[in-house]
Amino acid sequence: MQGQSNFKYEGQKLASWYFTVAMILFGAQLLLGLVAAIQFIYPSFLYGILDFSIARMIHINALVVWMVYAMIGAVYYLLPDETGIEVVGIGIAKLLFWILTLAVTVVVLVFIFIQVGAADIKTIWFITEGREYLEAPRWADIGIVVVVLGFLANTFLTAIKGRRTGIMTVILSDMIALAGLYLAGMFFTDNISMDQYWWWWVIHLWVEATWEVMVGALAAYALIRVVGANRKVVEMWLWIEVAMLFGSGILGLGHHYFWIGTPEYWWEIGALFSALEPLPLVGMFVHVLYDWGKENGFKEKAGEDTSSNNTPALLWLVSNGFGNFLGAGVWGFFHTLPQVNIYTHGTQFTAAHGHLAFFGAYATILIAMFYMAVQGKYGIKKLRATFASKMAIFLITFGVVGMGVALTIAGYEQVLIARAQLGATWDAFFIAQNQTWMAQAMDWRLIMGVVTTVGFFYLVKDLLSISKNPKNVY
Amino acid sequence: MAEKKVSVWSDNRFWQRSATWVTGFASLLLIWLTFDTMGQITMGNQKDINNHITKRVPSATVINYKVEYKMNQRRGHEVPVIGGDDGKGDSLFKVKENFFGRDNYSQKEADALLHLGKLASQAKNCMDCHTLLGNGAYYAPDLTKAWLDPAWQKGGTMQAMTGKSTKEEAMAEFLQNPGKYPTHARMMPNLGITQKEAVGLVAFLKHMATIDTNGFPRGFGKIKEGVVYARSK
Amino acid sequence: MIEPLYIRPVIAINDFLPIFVSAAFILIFGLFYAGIVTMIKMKKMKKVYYILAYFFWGLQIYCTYFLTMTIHSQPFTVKAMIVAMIAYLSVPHIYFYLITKSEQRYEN
Amino acid sequence: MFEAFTDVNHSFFGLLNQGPLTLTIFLHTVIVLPMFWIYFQEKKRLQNKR
Repeated sequence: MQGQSNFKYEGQKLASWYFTVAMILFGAQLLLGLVAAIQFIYPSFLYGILDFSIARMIHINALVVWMVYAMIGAVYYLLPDETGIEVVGIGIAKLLFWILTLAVTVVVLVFIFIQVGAADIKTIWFITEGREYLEAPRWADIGIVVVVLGFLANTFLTAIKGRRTGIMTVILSDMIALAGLYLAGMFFTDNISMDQYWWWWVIHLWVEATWEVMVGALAAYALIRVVGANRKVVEMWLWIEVAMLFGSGILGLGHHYFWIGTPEYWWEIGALFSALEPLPLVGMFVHVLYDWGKENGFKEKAGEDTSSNNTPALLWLVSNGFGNFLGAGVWGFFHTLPQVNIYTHGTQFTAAHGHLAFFGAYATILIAMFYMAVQGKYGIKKLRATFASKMAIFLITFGVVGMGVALTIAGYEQVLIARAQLGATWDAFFIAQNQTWMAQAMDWRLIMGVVTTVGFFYLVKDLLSISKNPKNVY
Repeated sequence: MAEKKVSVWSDNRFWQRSATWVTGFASLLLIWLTFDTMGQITMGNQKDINNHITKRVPSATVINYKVEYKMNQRRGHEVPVIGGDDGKGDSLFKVKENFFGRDNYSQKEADALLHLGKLASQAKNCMDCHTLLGNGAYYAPDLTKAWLDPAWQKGGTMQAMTGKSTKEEAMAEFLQNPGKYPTHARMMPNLGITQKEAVGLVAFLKHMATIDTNGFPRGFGKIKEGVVYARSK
Repeated sequence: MIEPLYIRPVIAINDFLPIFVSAAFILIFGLFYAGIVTMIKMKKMKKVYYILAYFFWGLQIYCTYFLTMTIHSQPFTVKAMIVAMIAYLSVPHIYFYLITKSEQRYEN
Repeated sequence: MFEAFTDVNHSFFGLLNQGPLTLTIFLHTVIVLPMFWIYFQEKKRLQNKR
């Protein structure tokens, strides 16, 4: 994002740096995802050079890291806006950005060029921890914790000095939880059940609790900025959402404890609490829809222009309402009950849910934040969707939903053949992989992955050029 | 004094306090549950085996024993059976079985093997192709009960392919030279696994098969003859 | 012999598709129900459509019943699920009660 | 009344798991009930405000 900057605060400029790296990592995620998708169809593709395990590892790590970058960026973006003052210690904040980015680069290079190590604790420290999503070596873990502590200190000191808002209170307490939980994933144990138990503390309590609350807070901010909703009402809803998200999400953790060696009582806790998890998502959906309609009604009455001041951001916000409900809600719910989950656990169903939920719940709202940053950077009063904005949202959404559907079909076939009929053995796995339904689902997944990537390029083009098109800027 | 009409439901403070309460209390419950679960999934030791105490995660020394996966009437699902069963599906902890030619690994030796195997499983990124306890990637087979997989038993395709006469040797051989034994177009890459690491990994796999996973995967290995090989490429 | 408290009965092969579909539709019909109520409250739809909203809620109950039966839940669980669905009937109404209250308080 | 214990280990939560839904109904109740107390406390506060 080059050109004349109109940011009122240095914190917002820093936010745009975070957003830029987030977009680059988003691109890396798609690229490595394509490699892994090709390997499902042509297993010899890059075999021995960049094996599936490595491609897939970078695919999911890039995903997590770009979202964390975009979330930190989002916090830096709304922090001065909410508190009314510049970020305290902006110099340190910028330094931390460079340290973090350097660390991420080193980790990725090690992943690509060194890949695996000997069965030695040194590998865990310097090459990879080898635990899905948490592969970053331990030195990087510690580095991340230090950087995040600096980030927290910055935001806290700023929030204390400036204006206190409900949104800021939610974000700050959420960030502490988010950072603290990361510590649960930083030790080594020989006991794989124990390992998985704590691993889920990081993964689940991030993705299904603290990240969702973050989304709630960002959506609240966006509703105030983009739609013009009343702050008091929005903040009241935010608190209700926090209660519902944490109330269901924290003990909903139980749905990961059905089969990893943990006691049977988790069946009931996991099933019933996670069955409630979609409820706040319905609430968020209704809330966004209603506020949008209501504010439009006010404008209509006053005879004002009813179009939003940032159409692309609004479109992504609305797709967040749908996507969160569909990806996290529907796709999560239909395999969450233990009676069903014993067959679906560890199949492509999970992959389908993962793709749809990460996109619907998180990617959408973070992209909306990118558009808000573009608007802020160039001081644009009204930002209208261009052809590229529309293509981006259409192709990315269509592509991800397509991948989700393809993987769901693959998962269904796997459940029937590898699990229910043949009993989950080595042979059962490959028999299921060889079926036409599986093979074609994998073809469609790749095609839809390409569609998503094309959409991504439209998104990049749009973010870089939307401000320069006088037709779309008022 | 007449009751004043107030709306608590639209009060920000009420919802803020409720959210704080719900979050805090749910977290406390989770911490309590975690302590309870920790107690139940702590790894056992040889003393438990000697005293016939069933642990959810048994001692590393289970590598000295015969391991099966059987229906347990009381539990209502399949459970790992260590050292033979007592007729009701519970472990007897009696029947031994050689593991790389020995059945007398001491606690210390077995712990060291398991430690090496677990480290290797992370250093080689197993979870980014396979699933362990159902978690991981979906590119290669689930390894939760891999030790009990028919393909690795006597007469199984995988054991026959490696030309070894026991499943632990067959598994170790495969792990060291996966490229030599293609079972599918999707081959396991050569990860530089050494002889020692391979033994550790096999111990890790055998131990993992003895973890009580509440009946997951259901009906493991209940493949009807003939169906299995008919469609493999 | 002690009867097992929790049995995970084997699900019939032909039941898997209906299970996944009905589980998905519990939420989708639930969203339709909540969505239509929202549209009516926003005055984008006429009040007549409440009939349609409650019809979707009815379908949702049916899907829940169907799902709990096909996964062989215990009779008590089935009943509790139906009670939960009846509670869901009030959810959008509670929502809009809160919205009206908060608007009265903060916007007028 | 009390169901036979089927899990590997005895525990407090296993004990609450006395048949379908008992554990989860118990947990939901203890989470939600204190909200009534918060409600009445806040009501009092609002009434005394002016």
